[in-house]
Amino acid sequence: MEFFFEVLIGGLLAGVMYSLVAIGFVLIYKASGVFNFAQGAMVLFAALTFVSLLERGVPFWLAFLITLTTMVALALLIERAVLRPLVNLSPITLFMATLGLSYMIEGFAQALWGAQVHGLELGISDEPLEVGGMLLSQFDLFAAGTAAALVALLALLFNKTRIGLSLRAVADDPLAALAVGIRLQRIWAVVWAVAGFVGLVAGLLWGARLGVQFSLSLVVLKALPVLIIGGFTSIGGAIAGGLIVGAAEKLAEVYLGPFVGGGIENWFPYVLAMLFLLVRPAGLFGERAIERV
Amino acid sequence: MLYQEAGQFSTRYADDRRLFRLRQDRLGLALLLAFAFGAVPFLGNDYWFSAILIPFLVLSLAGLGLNLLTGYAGQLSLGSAAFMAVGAFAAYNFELRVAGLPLLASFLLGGVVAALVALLFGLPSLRIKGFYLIVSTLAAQFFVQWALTKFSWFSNDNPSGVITAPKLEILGADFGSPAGRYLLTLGVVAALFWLGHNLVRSELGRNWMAVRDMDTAAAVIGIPLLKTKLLAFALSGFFLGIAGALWAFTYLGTVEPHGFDLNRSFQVLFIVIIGGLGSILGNFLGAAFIVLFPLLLSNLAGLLPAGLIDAGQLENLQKIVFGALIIAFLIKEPEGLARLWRRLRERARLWPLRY
Amino acid sequence: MSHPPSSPLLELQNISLSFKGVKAITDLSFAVAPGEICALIGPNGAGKSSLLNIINGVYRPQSGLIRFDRVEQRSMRPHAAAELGIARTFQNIALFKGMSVLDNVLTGRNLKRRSSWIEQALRVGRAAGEDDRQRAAAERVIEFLRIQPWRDAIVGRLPYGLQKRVELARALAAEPRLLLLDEPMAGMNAEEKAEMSRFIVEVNREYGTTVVLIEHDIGVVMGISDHVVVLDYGRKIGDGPPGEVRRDPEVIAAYLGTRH
Amino acid sequence: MFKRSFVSSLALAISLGTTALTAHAEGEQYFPLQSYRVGPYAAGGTGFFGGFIDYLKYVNANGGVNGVKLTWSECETEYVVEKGVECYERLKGGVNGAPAAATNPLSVGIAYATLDRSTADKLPLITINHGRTDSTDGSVFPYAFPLQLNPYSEVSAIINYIGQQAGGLDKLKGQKIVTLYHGSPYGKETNEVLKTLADKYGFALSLVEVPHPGNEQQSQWLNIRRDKPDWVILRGWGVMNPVALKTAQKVGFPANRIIGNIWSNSEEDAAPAGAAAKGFIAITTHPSGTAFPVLQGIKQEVVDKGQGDLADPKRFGTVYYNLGVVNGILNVEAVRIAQEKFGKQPLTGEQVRWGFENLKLDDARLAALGAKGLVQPLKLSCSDHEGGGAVRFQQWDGEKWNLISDWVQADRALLRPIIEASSHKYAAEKGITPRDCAKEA
Repeated sequence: MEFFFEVLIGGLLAGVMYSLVAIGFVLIYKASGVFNFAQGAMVLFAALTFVSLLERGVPFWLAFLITLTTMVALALLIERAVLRPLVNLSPITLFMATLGLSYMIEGFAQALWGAQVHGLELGISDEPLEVGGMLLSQFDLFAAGTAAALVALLALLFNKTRIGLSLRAVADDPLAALAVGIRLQRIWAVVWAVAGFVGLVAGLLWGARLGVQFSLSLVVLKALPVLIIGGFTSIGGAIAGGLIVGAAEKLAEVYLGPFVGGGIENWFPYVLAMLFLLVRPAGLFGERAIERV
Repeated sequence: MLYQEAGQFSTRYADDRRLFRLRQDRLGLALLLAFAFGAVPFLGNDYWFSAILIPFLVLSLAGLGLNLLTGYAGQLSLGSAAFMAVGAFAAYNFELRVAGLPLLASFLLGGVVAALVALLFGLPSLRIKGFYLIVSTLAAQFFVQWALTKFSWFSNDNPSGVITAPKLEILGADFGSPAGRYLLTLGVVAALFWLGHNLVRSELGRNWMAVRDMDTAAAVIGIPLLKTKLLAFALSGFFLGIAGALWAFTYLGTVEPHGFDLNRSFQVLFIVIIGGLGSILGNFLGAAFIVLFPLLLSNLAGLLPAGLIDAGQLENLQKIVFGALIIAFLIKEPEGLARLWRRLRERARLWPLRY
Repeated sequence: MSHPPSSPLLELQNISLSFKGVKAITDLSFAVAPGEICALIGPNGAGKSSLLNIINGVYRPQSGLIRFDRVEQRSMRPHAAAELGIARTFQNIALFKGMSVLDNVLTGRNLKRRSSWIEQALRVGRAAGEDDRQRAAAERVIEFLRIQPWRDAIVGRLPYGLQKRVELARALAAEPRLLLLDEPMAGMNAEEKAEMSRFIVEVNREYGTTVVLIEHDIGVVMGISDHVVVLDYGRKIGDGPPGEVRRDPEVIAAYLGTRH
Repeated sequence: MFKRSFVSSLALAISLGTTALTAHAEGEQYFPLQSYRVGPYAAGGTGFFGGFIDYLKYVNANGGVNGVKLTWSECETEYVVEKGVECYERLKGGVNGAPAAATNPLSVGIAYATLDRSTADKLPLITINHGRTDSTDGSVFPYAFPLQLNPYSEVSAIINYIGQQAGGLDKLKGQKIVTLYHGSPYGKETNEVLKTLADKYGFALSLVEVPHPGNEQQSQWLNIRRDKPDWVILRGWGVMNPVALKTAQKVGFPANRIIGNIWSNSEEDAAPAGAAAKGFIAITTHPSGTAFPVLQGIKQEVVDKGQGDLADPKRFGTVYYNLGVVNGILNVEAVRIAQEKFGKQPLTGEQVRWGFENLKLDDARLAALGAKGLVQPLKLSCSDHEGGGAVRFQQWDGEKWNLISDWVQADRALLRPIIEASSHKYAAEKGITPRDCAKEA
């Protein structure tokens, strides 16, 4: 039983890491109505830029600032050069455009910083903590704390500020929002910038966890089922989805894996997401639209 | 007056049903086929067959497979490579385990098995719409790769999980040489494109497009959504499966499950986007682009003084250009190269007049 | 100009429909006789489109009965409705925008198809002869609605008025017994309206097709319909020949907005 | 317009491209390099091909091989099989009359896909430290050379080392060994041999798969912690390695009880794990370090003159770089040996193949090359295309690798029948009649 809880908690903490990436997707989906596949590439780019600066002797805080500025600039550029010309096209077209975008960013990141593997130390020790006979990872707890802080920050931003109210209006009905004088473009810009920031935070935590290298951009594949389960439009959903996916895949690997030979973590979240969809086609927290004809 | 259309009236509906309505187009196709079958085998060299023509043909076929599903029936799929893998491994196992099975029959059966697998992963499409469907196709992508790696039976217990092509022999004729592999590929691909062309112009093809353009209206006029969508998945899987078998047998000669990873799915998707969604010709154009563009770039760089740009940067550059092109096409020309081609042809039809 | 004596082709009994607790239609009943042109009128949001959606199965009502050709059901299914011979057009044109006019019309005939897709793909068996018959039937409709010049044009690029006509052609291609038209003349000028009215009346006379249409232009409604049903806030407030309905005080009130 | 200009420039570029790589004189020996410098495995590719190219430059700086200069050109594969095939087909004919000596793709997938082609084109296919295990049997695979160490020898040597640590192979009985492997054909390749060894020596083996790419291993390591094994053999690839080390730390499993295999042994595998990697043990056939005379030579005559291939000079002397150097030494030595038989001139692939098959590097020769301790003594033959089968063990101290053992030999006699069974099965499938090696000797 102790082992079961250890797996469960390990899974939940891993799930927080998925949520962290998923939040970036939710933000952009809310603002621009697109599943931004390039978010993974942005995470890679952020981590790579940050670690390359550190290795060139730039102090931590300055590297963070420079990277943040770069990410915001990149996000604004994407919003203006790619998404704005594609506005009003089908979600599938938008999605395919972000696939192209992800190729561009990956190519650019590697052209700029090279393809080496970097280690990234955030100064958080990862000696396991023993709590009630169970091992807990300090790093994962730190990551969970960061995610919580991030969510609180975003909640403040979106619930208490004018920008947040406008954003909610835009997400509900862009045309109506436009009609009441909300400046869509500014909202988009702000959200993309915030998404760039979230990408940086996710990039640092994931980079510290895996090492900074090309496969960071693959975290997007873990975030997708999280979003499907949690719904594309809800930050709370992204958190819940992450926890569900993290816990479920770990438990499945440990308790189901032996029957089929293990290694099922790659497809299990997708099958899980599919089952969820069959029951709730708009995700756990998503709203189902009424079809009007 | 190359494209003299005057005087070519369709007097029977059957005329309109032909592969091409205009005499010039038909003649052009006949010449092209005669050239491809009759002349190319003598003109090409190993490099052209093995590194350009065969992958070009196979990828065109894969593009067609995805285009049926995404371009015509409007169901986005990121699992193309999985269905290719199923086709390749199924064909291999039929060839291996059924003694005396003709090569073409194993291709066909490989396609059928891929169609069944695609059908299975298409089932959620009845309930899950639009963008959400990529979950199902990604599930196919990861599950198939896992299963093929996990159960070594699929690769005849080869410790490396690699399958190797059998002897390429049809009715006693050996197609093992590069030119032979080219001819075999060309034959299969040409036949399947004929089939694909018929399909999209048939009732089923119209139903696919109807479902793509507006599925509620399609249901209202009595198009059975269930059957239409599932047939799109199955037939797409069939074409992709045979493409996968060709990839393994006539192109590489050997393949491991990893060769059909998510990147391959993206590649096929890019072929369809660049070539043109909902276009038959577009698959050839897109595949030609995907095969030739990197070569063009690396050869152009070869012309520059050595050391100016290294191979790695070139690849990065290629990735950037590729991504930019995808976006540019989606913004400027969502109908892809096929549309550019049509414009060119329309000009040719007017030539030498301007209007 | 009175109700034909035979039993109704379509009958709705005590239909109620709500979305997330908001009532769209309340306890509504009416009947459509075979061969008549029946108009549904009422202010925006009165539930007219929802009613059409119930008749051909896009929406399923929470309660009530639908009787079509003497078969009684609690609700329809779109596909089943099409098979029973119910065809329709939509308020915001629901054509297949990426396809040609001819292909759009041909999709309307998909239920008349007997050969299998395999026969069609391989071009064997019944496929070829059937292709010709389908095409001939589609051409008849195209000719009837005078859209021959645009036969091969992509629908999405046609002007609005033409698209409305193509949509009607697609519905007619199915050779329906009941034709549901949702604002077929919306956004048209007087000339186009007159032409469209003529088409509707001709379809009705020549093929005996029963028509239920939604229209805002009272002049048109009074001119072509045999029977008018008036809705307001999801309730029926008038039902009868156009002359009678026009004089109904409650209808006048609803239209003039004096009720509140 | 776009279309037309595109097509014409394409035709132009392709016709030029095959001939216009770089101007080389005749009388040179050519190496086609299917390199990979971008993509997920770029770290390995840049190191390996950097070392390889620097060694070729070093040989040229010293007059080439008996006066025959070496030349090469690169073709980026991105570790993708079909790109590797395209590169193979493009480069196999040599350039400007300089014939190709051998291909060195450093990719199992590309090696498999070009195996038949290599045989048909009579061009040696060098798969140093990897490749098809059964291609060790040169009687069936005349053109394939899994030099130094094939996958079976690799695990055998690891088990022998574990035996040494336990105080003898008989002490393996009752030990628990977990193999954590990458969920790919590469990762699974040695599972059967491990089972054979477990049966023979009586240790308890459990095989745990990590799905590709391996950036989540929580559940696998929780299982391992529950099992409390004596050793974990890490058969990783790319990102899976640092994540394994980090996760091991997370569950409190000691790094010095983890032994990395030949693709888990580089700085790029250990360094990203930071402190978690301290104490991690890995095998190597090519120790890192710059003290070897040959590396000093390269430094003086290539790197210090600003002609080194590495973008990041700090990587000089790292594991992948040194593997490239070792690979260069073996290729060049094969050419040298073949020249003794066929004359001091550029050789065809078929002639170089003879050189590989008769490759013999003893301590004296290694010392002369300045590579003693960097390369193990090798002797290849018609029937043995591997030649070595020994590895050294190194330990990561948080900064760099330190050697902790001398050469540990694999039990090649034990493996030979398994290899032959497999190669004969392949020969039967393909209709190949094995050469009679007794006659060649």
